[in-house]
Amino acid sequence: MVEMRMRDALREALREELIRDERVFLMGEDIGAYGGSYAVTKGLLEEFGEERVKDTPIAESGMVGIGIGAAMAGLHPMVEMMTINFSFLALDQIVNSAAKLYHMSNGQINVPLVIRMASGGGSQLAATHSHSLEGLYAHFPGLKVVCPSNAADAKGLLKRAFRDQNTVIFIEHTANYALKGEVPDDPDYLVEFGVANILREGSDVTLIGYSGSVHQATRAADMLAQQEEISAEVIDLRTIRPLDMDTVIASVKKTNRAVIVEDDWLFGGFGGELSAQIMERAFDWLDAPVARVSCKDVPLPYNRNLEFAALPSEEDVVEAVLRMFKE
Amino acid sequence: MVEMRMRDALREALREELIRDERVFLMGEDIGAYGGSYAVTKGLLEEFGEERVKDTPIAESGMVGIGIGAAMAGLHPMVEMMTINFSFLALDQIVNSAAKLYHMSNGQINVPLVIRMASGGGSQLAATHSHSLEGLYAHFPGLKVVCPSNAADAKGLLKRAFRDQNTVIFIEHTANYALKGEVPDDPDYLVEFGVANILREGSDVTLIGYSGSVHQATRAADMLAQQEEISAEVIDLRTIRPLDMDTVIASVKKTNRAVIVEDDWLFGGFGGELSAQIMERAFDWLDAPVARVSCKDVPLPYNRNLEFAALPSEEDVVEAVLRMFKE
Amino acid sequence: MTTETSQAEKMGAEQLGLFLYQMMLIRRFEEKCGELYTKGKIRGFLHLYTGQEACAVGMMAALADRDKIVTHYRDHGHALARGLDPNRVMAELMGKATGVSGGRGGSMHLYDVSKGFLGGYAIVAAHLPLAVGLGLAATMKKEDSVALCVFGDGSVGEGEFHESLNMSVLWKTPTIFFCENNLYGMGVPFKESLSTDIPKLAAAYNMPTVTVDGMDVLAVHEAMKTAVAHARAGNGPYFVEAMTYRYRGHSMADPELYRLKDEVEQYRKRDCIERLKAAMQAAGQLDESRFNEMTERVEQVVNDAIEFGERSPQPGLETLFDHLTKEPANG
Amino acid sequence: MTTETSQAEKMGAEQLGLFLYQMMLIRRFEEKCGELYTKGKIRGFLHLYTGQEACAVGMMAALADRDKIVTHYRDHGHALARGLDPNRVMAELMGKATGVSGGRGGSMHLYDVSKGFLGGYAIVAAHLPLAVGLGLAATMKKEDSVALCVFGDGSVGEGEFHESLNMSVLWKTPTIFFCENNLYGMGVPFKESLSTDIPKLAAAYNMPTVTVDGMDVLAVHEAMKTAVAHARAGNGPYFVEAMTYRYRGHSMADPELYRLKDEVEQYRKRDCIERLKAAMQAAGQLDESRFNEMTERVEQVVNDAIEFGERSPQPGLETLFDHLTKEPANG
Ligand SMILES: Cc1ncc(C[n+]2csc(CCOP(=O)(O)OP(=O)(O)O)c2C)c(N)n1
Ligand SMILES: Cc1ncc(C[n+]2csc(CCOP(=O)(O)OP(=O)(O)O)c2C)c(N)n1
Ligand SMILES: [Mg+2]
Ligand SMILES: [Mg+2]
Repeated sequence: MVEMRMRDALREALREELIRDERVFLMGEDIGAYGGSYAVTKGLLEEFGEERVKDTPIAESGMVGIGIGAAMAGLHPMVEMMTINFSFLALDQIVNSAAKLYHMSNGQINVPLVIRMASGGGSQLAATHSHSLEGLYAHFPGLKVVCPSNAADAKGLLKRAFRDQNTVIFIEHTANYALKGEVPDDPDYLVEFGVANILREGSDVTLIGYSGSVHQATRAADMLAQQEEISAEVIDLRTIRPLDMDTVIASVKKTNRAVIVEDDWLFGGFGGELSAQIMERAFDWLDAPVARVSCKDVPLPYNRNLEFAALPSEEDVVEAVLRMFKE
Repeated sequence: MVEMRMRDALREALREELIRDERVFLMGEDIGAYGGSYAVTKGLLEEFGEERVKDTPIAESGMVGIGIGAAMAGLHPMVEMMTINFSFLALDQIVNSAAKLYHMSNGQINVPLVIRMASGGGSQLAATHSHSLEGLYAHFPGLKVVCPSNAADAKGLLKRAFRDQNTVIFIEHTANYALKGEVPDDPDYLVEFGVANILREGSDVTLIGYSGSVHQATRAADMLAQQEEISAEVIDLRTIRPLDMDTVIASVKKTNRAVIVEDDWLFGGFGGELSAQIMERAFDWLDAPVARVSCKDVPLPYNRNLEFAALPSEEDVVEAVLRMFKE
Repeated sequence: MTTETSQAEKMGAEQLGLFLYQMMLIRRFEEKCGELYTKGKIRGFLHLYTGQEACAVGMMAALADRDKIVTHYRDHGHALARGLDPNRVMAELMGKATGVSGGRGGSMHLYDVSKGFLGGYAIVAAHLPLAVGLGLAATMKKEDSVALCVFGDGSVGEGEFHESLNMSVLWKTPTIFFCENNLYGMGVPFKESLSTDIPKLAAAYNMPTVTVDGMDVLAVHEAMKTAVAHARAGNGPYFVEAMTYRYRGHSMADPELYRLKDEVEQYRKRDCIERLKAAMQAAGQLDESRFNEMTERVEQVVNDAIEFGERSPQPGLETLFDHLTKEPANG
Repeated sequence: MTTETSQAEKMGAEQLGLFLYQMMLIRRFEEKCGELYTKGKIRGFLHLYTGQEACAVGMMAALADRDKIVTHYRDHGHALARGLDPNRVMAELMGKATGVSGGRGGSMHLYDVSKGFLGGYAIVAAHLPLAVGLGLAATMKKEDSVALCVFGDGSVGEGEFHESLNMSVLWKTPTIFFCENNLYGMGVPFKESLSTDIPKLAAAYNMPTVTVDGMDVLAVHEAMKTAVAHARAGNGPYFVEAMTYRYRGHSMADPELYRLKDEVEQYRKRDCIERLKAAMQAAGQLDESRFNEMTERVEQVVNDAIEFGERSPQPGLETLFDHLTKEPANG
């Protein structure tokens, strides 16, 4: 175990995979000399050279398409999308090529590709640069969508992504990059996909989060315990496709209440899927309708007060929980 | 009232709007000499000339961006995306420019733009050409998303779209193009956004659909009435952003049961939003969990049997309803 | 025709016969597909290749088995010229389990990895970056294979054309961009969808570029040999524009309002099959009987393919969820 | 410098003084922004324009009030040169209600429709098609206004560059593509991200193209006058590449690992302000006292802007949902 930031844990995972498997190489905008816009790839160019750490032009669709082609030919590329905001430009390649080739080719062609992207608001980057779109990617069959909340998971899940034979969308919340945590240094340390993590046990309500929102959920659980004597169970989904609903349902059948916390917009967001599945599978156990705490329905403004008013906070979560107990 | 196919009703709407408002013009791939790949724009080039009916190169992102620019300058363009499958390539322009400019510019710049796209499976076009992504667009604040199920609505809603001062995503299910219906010829005939349509009254269960899925819902209602003596209320949402939840909730409070029918994939789809909102607003009225009948979780295969097995059918809807009554 | 005749002599009856046979096979195969479509045995979108046969036959003959190919949805000709089993191609068009894509892909999505045929792509220009990636992988794996990417004139308008050519030259990938310029993207003449000439644009990326008569199989073959040699030798990508023409509409749904029957007739006069046939006869390399043999063989192969397709089973409903993702994870 | 001197004489002290003043204003404004960022008064992404002032000042002077402008996120210089109120620009950077975008846009998203300044765009190359659309609208509305689109060398790699140039030439839109080539896209030298020269590529679309010294305000202005005249006369788009350099990192977050301080020093020797100053002095158009006046005025304007920004109120939380969509529908 070594203490490090999530950013460094991700770099460690990339280093170990580059060493372990010669088919692995990295492509992206400014991942080389610049060191990566969030410094995740810093030093890797120097260590592994231009062949395996490639700076690309600013061309998201082409870059992902090239990654797909290289994967079809038996390599295992990692494409860094810099941020999820730019991934709209590559969405056709991701959805129509990467996600579907295995099915359309009747199992002849698979696309082992890792696409990393930074996500989330809260840094006053304004409306075009603050998206959380985990749920958008989770909608497409053929993809896997990973969204770690801490350094150890980030390392284990990213290493696991390079063991997968399919395209993995790996989403990193910018607010998590600097978070420190104990990280296993065992090069074989992997975190399996589709296994949610119960961060804390509780009996009165289940708080469900992923990526950044896990932290609002955890802080809300603290506040509920201290101020309201409400015992909240906190679940970190870790991957949303595959999705570990069994763990969620088991928890809700115990607590009889659930609140979903996510940074993305509420309307048409992934929280709706979680809420609907909980109702479908635990209807008779619910003492109150499942609640959703998400981003307000506006593009995120630059102004700090407005941005924070739009983003879901631990206070919003506490409020949602208290509302459940009032009703 | 004149009887015509939805395709012709859409053409009539475009004709009337081109005549009514000189700011309106049409752009798209093969909308001119070719007549539009679904023949919606047939004859309009001849009638209105190249200035107002523009064939574009195959360049979805650029074409939508040009439409946005022209709209910013005070025109009211219609961009035909040919099919929703190609709209991934224009998604950045739609989400980051069209949907956000009004908010980011603090109300200085609005984007009056209509983007039409054909959607839906069932024609054996295989995985890349059979998307239903209404819900994807509905997720983004700043957009309006319209999805008519019949000729009269198609005309009234499309004409209404040209009265809007914002970007309207207008989605046409290919299976609806040939459907005939009585269409008002009054040039001022408009259908308001955010007003769902109760297609038939019922007392035992509420079936909710939009675009193509309205028809599976209606056929299911017939089967339920004839074979099971179950009285189903059928709601056509008509627009999903804005969404008329009040009509849905009022119906569910009457029937105590709801089934959502959509052509899109279930996981992370718009049905989850509807299901969650029904629980949030009608929890105590629900006799059973809200059910969702959607496309199976696979890219749509070319083979007819497989494609139809994947798509939601009226039988699936009936089954879902009967399951509710059994439980 | 004299140049063709002299070239024909150089090349030898053997290979020329194969070219002629392949072009005839594709022609007949496509004509039958058209009929099967009107009978409802083939469905979805169907884009026929008749008129362009010289492109597919000339290009594929210049490739080695280890080379990789991606093409667009108008892909029957490329598949057959690459040597995919006509039976399994026809079965795919009929959506049968024995099809090259198990009935999942249909006409626009033919795959046969055993032949390095990595697919027909139905999103215009989406396969261009894939071909750059395939080339990049060949270089990184120190293989001397090349990646061929076939697309149409209309595809040049897409942003991915630009992104792909740029990165291909930057990274010197062994990629051959083969543009089948049949003058139209659906109904729009390419001159109305592109502000310049395709080779002029391609050359601006500092890529060697050539334009050939795409209705002359020998000219196409020569150009492709040069392109392949260039790429295989590690000199980076190469661009070939082949001027050709499709006899049928864009797809079976095309009302063809945008062009005159007369134009079609003009191009039929330059038909690739007739020209090679004439050249071979002039060079004394093709007598009546040999030609009749070929015709019969073609008829036989196409009829067998149809029969195979008809006889083949539908994929079972239990296979619906097959091949969604490849499991398990390794290591 | 002699050419500059002679040009300077032609032009007259009046206009030259304005150029010098505007460049000094932008320089000082940006330096202060850098300080305010380290103090946490400006947040988010901040891309400074120092070094490139000659581009903004030279280009904007060639436009008329009725012309439209879209630019990228490195937009302070363009905003100030176009005549946006420095107070309201600074207030925007501080996220205040009085900002040009009401505090919603921040540094990367400045808008002032009253000045035809239709925004800074933070998605690389996304505003290129918008500029084609603005030009198209001008033609359709029979206005003789032009649309200016400013972007960087790195943006040339995006597919929308290709789609926009092509359609702009096809439809002869009065659009001026102004590429500020500061040699880097973030940390990547443009020679490593583009397989060719920018003007060579632009010219391949059959668009008139010129490259100028982007650190010489007079050269930029001359080129822009030609470009604007060309577009306004209905001859279609025009492409200007201005060779320039940014003194600061890409953004405030840039560790600048990719370039040597020495390189920066080399370019500072060709500083646009110093050069114009010298040229005017040589031409006897600028004496010490006038220069000092300017310096003081600049100091005053920038300090006022900061004070205005500081004094201005935050947007109220009740405004969060304002301007989501524009209602009601008309007619
Ligand atoms: C991204 C995208 N846009 C539009 C279409 C619809 N479409 C299919 S083929 C085609 C024309 C392509 O023309 P070209 O590239 O010249 O190939 P050809 O059909 O002439 O062989 C169009 C517009 C598509 N499939 N993908
Ligand atoms: C589509 C997209 N991809 C990536 C980015 C991240 N990014 C912001 S600026 C930039 C470099 C742009 O360089 P250039 O166009 O030369 O402009 P400069 O910053 O040099 O003025 C990049 C990669 C982005 N904003 N948008
Ligand atoms: Mg073509
Ligand atoms: Mg630059």
